[in-house]
Amino acid sequence: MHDGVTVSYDDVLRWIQTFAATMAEQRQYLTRLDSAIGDADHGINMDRGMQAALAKVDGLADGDIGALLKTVGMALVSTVGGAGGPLYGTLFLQMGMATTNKSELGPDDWRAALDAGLQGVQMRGKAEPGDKTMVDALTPARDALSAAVADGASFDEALRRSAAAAEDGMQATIPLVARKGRASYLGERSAGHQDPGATSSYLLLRTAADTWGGAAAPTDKEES
Amino acid sequence: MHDGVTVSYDDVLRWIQTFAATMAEQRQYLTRLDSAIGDADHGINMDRGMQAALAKVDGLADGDIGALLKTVGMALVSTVGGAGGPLYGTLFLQMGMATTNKSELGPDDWRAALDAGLQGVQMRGKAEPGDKTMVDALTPARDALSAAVADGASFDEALRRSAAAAEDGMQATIPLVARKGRASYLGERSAGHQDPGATSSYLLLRTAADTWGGAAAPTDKEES
Amino acid sequence: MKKLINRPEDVVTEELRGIEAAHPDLVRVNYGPNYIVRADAPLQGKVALVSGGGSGHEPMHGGFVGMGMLDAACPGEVFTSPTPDQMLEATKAVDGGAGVLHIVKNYTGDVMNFDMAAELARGEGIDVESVVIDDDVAVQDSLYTAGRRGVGTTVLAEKICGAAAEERRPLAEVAELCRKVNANGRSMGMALTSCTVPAAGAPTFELGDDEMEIGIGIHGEPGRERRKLAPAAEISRELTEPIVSDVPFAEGDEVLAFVNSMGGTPLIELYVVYNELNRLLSERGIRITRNLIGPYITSLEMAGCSITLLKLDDELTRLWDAPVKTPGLRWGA
Amino acid sequence: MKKLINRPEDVVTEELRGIEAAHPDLVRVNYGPNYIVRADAPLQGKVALVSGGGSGHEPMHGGFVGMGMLDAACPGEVFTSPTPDQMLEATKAVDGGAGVLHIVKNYTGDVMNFDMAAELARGEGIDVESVVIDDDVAVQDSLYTAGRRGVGTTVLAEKICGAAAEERRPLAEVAELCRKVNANGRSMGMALTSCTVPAAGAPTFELGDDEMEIGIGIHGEPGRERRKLAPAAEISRELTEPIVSDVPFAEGDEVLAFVNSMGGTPLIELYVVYNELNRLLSERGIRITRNLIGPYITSLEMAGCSITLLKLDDELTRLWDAPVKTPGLRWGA
Ligand SMILES: Nc1ncnc2c1ncn2[C@@H]1O[C@H](COP(=O)(O)OP(=O)(O)O)[C@@H](O)[C@H]1O
Ligand SMILES: Nc1ncnc2c1ncn2[C@@H]1O[C@H](COP(=O)(O)OP(=O)(O)O)[C@@H](O)[C@H]1O
Ligand SMILES: [Mg+2]
Ligand SMILES: [Mg+2]
Ligand SMILES: [Mg+2]
Ligand SMILES: [Mg+2]
Repeated sequence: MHDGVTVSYDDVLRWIQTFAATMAEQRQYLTRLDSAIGDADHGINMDRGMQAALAKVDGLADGDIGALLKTVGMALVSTVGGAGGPLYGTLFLQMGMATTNKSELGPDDWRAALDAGLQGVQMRGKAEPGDKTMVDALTPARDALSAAVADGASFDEALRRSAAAAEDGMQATIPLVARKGRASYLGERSAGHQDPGATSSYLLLRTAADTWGGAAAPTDKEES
Repeated sequence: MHDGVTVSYDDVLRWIQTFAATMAEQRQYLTRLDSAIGDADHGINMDRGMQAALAKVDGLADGDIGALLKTVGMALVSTVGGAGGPLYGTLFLQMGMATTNKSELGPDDWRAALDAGLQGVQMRGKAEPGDKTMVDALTPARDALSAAVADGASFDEALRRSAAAAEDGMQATIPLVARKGRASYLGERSAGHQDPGATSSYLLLRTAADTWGGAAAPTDKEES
Repeated sequence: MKKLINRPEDVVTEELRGIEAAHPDLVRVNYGPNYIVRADAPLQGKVALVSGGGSGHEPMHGGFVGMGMLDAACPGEVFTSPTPDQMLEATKAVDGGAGVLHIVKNYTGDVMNFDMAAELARGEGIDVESVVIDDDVAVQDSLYTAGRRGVGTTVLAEKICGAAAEERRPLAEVAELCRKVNANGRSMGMALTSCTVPAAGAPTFELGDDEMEIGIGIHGEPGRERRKLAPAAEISRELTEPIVSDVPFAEGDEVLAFVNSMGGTPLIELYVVYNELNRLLSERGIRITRNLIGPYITSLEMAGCSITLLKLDDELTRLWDAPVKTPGLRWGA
Repeated sequence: MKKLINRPEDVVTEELRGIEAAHPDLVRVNYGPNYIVRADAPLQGKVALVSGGGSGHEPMHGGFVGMGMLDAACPGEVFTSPTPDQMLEATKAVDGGAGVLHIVKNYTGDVMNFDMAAELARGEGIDVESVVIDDDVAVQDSLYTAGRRGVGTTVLAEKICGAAAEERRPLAEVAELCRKVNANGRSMGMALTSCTVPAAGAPTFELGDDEMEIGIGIHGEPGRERRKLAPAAEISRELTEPIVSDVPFAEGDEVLAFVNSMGGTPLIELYVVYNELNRLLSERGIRITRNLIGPYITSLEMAGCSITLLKLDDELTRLWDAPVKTPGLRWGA
């Protein structure tokens, strides 16, 4: 980050914890979205997975953000199942690979991590933007983040822009006819409903902006 | 009958036809009663049986009331099933035995027929008055008929008194705890509901009073 | 009413046509009067087993016709016991000279119709014995009432007596064995929902979202008691206790445990109940050595389950294990 | 939510404990990761078959573990495909040196998790082949979508390939056979009611009293189209026509007809549908020579049915008839 502000291991841990809390809170909401065009389990799955992830990361204390994210990814892969498990598992595993041995992340590190995660998701799931999946939230988020970094925006600003882009992407899934995942079986009937996975992905980025925005902002002010 | 009024083969046939029509009309009502304390089929069963009986008696034309009633009984036995089949089948079969070779019935013939029918029902089903079954409608009806005949009442009057007694008997089943038939499985929960079989038996006697009262009364008046 | 049927009055006939089309190797179907017989009936010198009852309990009884189980089944209308002429014709069709056993569930209608049929069959010179199954502990037994209903033990009796008949044991012995199964089998059932008789068109009873019926039979009728919905552990205990505290079960016993779906309850839940049952019986020192888990004696689409326990000895175990080949129950063949 | 369960989050574990208690002669159950294996696994020199998927489809897949069918099944949470570590451990537990076939239903989750497991297993030196079943004609096949779902044909593939593996045929052949079954099997399903995922607590969708869903899968999801309720004859036609007009069925063909309950539909209705199906196929000169009728691939307590047709030849017929001994499917043993 141009101004040198970064997020620490503890910040990343707080993000994971906050995301877990968000998944617990939004469990019914996400499951309801999945009822309309899927099989009524997305919130249940994400909640179960993030609870398992919490239990796993509790043991870690070595300050390696990469190891932390990989642990979350492994926990998701081995407890979520469904489409969410491999996809979110891969997202975190790839983010972890991109941040191996790092104890703090600047905006560019975070952009690289998100980019690696998204590429992993697309490699696993073969979804393109417009297929009405989590890719529709992650792609604009990654793009907005890149643009913000290129613009020299503050980390806080970059995080807010990427969360806003994810939100737009999530909302843009509503009119789409699904081409990937379970919703694709509904054909035309899938239109008019917001994709549950895009929604949880938006929440992931919103949580990052809220958690780190709060954390980074004061530091930012102190140093400026 | 003291005044010599009788019912003819055609009157008995009309009674059977009217009873069949009544069972068709009251099919839902009887089935609803059977839903509360039984298995929701009494109206369906009686309707099916009486339709079959109608088809069988159409062929008969020999003026033998006994044969007519036995034909109805056989039709019920072989199409109704359940408790209703053997019980109503036996009722008609025994009434038919008691009226073999008769081409008209006076009040005493009718009393004897009903008595034989009731005895048959009790032999088959082993129910006593108070067990919450059709016996609770048939017994007072038979008794009122006997009393009316002994009193020298007109056939019409005797029929009306027996139907009224059946109605009272039917209503008296409401508070009873069933000891026979399917309703007995409910124990105390069977109290508070009117017995479906007692209801169809009341309708049988009400139909006789209505059909023959109308038929016998004019003759009665003409002759008096 | 949401059912995969055409006209309600045709359900039984069309079901029979389906059975006939599906299992010509195992059974033949007769219409008017309706009955199902083994494809190879009559078997000379073998005691023939005939059962029957209202339809709506599938696979019982028609699905249990075949080698090692029933020789004939008489399906009545839905929840309405069949008529004597069906039973008489079925009896005549399967009699192989060694006599016929009527296995009758204790319902007023079934008992009376089978009585009439047995009288008629004896009149035609066929040796008929009748055994009435009355295993439902939800119903208090008494001389002054219709007595206990016949439920789950019926399935077990048909299997075990079918195996004995296959061994060419004489009528009196097969009938005695049937009485023994009845004496050692006890059942109790519960419902989470009612069911709809096709011709009636509406559910037989209404249950609140948090209610259940305990002590039901198999005809969609309400049970002994309406209760607040409870977890499987509690329901299993409420079904098991009246069974094991009844006559024949004691510590050290080996039993056949039969966890039955009333029709609408899926297998996943039956296994949850079986797990509870297994635990409850272990605590009492009763050992399950055989089991049957699935929808075998049902009440149309009713959700709920029943538990049947049959005390086993070597003879019953051996006969249970013997081969059976029917549309609804099959092993060893 | 009316179910015979305890806590929603314990349903799968308690079901597994029930299966373990009920069938120790046939299967062993492993917990954490959860999988079910044949009691006699691993069988040296035999290709092992592993399948799996979300729970809620019972008896599939756990009920199909045993002689002549699957070597292992991995149950996920309800309607949620299992995880790679379950599949990996199950694969290792049953590998007898002749390789392992993964039979995967075509759902994004199942495919991705099995892919990860296969990669890991190959990394440990196990020869793994995967065959994806995609037989649901309700879903349009396309390169740009997730493709057709895997439904009823899965059961038939597991039985037929299980028999082939029992004959000690090599992995490549068993996998090829599995592809052949998939190429010749087509399915379509419908729902009269929704179902309730235990952890969700409310029905996945709402249907009016006179509505049905046509073209459903097996996860309680809505179908391709909502329609007005229709008689069984019409429903059967609507399911059968898209199947027979698809690739492999023609006049003169012999088929296996599988009429499946979605869980809450009782057998009496399945036979009514079978009767219709038999009529429809006769009209087209297609002959049913084998059949399977019952709840074998279900969606919890959903009411409804699916029809699967598999074009048979001598090889498939012979393998279908071969002995099988599992909790959910058994004959000849
Ligand atoms: N091929 C895919 N690529 C990316 N995301 C996908 C893909 N398939 C499904 N998803 C996402 O997964 C979400 C559903 O996840 P979940 O409900 O946990 O799994 P399942 O569909 O197996 O029940 C969808 O809303 C969608 O965003
Ligand atoms: N043992 C009996 N004696 C006389 N009537 C009986 C007996 N058992 C039952 N019933 C009568 O039969 C009626 C029920 O008939 P129905 O519904 O046709 O037969 P089922 O009970 O077999 O369904 C009861 O309401 C009762 O009046
Ligand atoms: Mg889902
Ligand atoms: Mg009744
Ligand atoms: Mg009845
Ligand atoms: Mg899922």
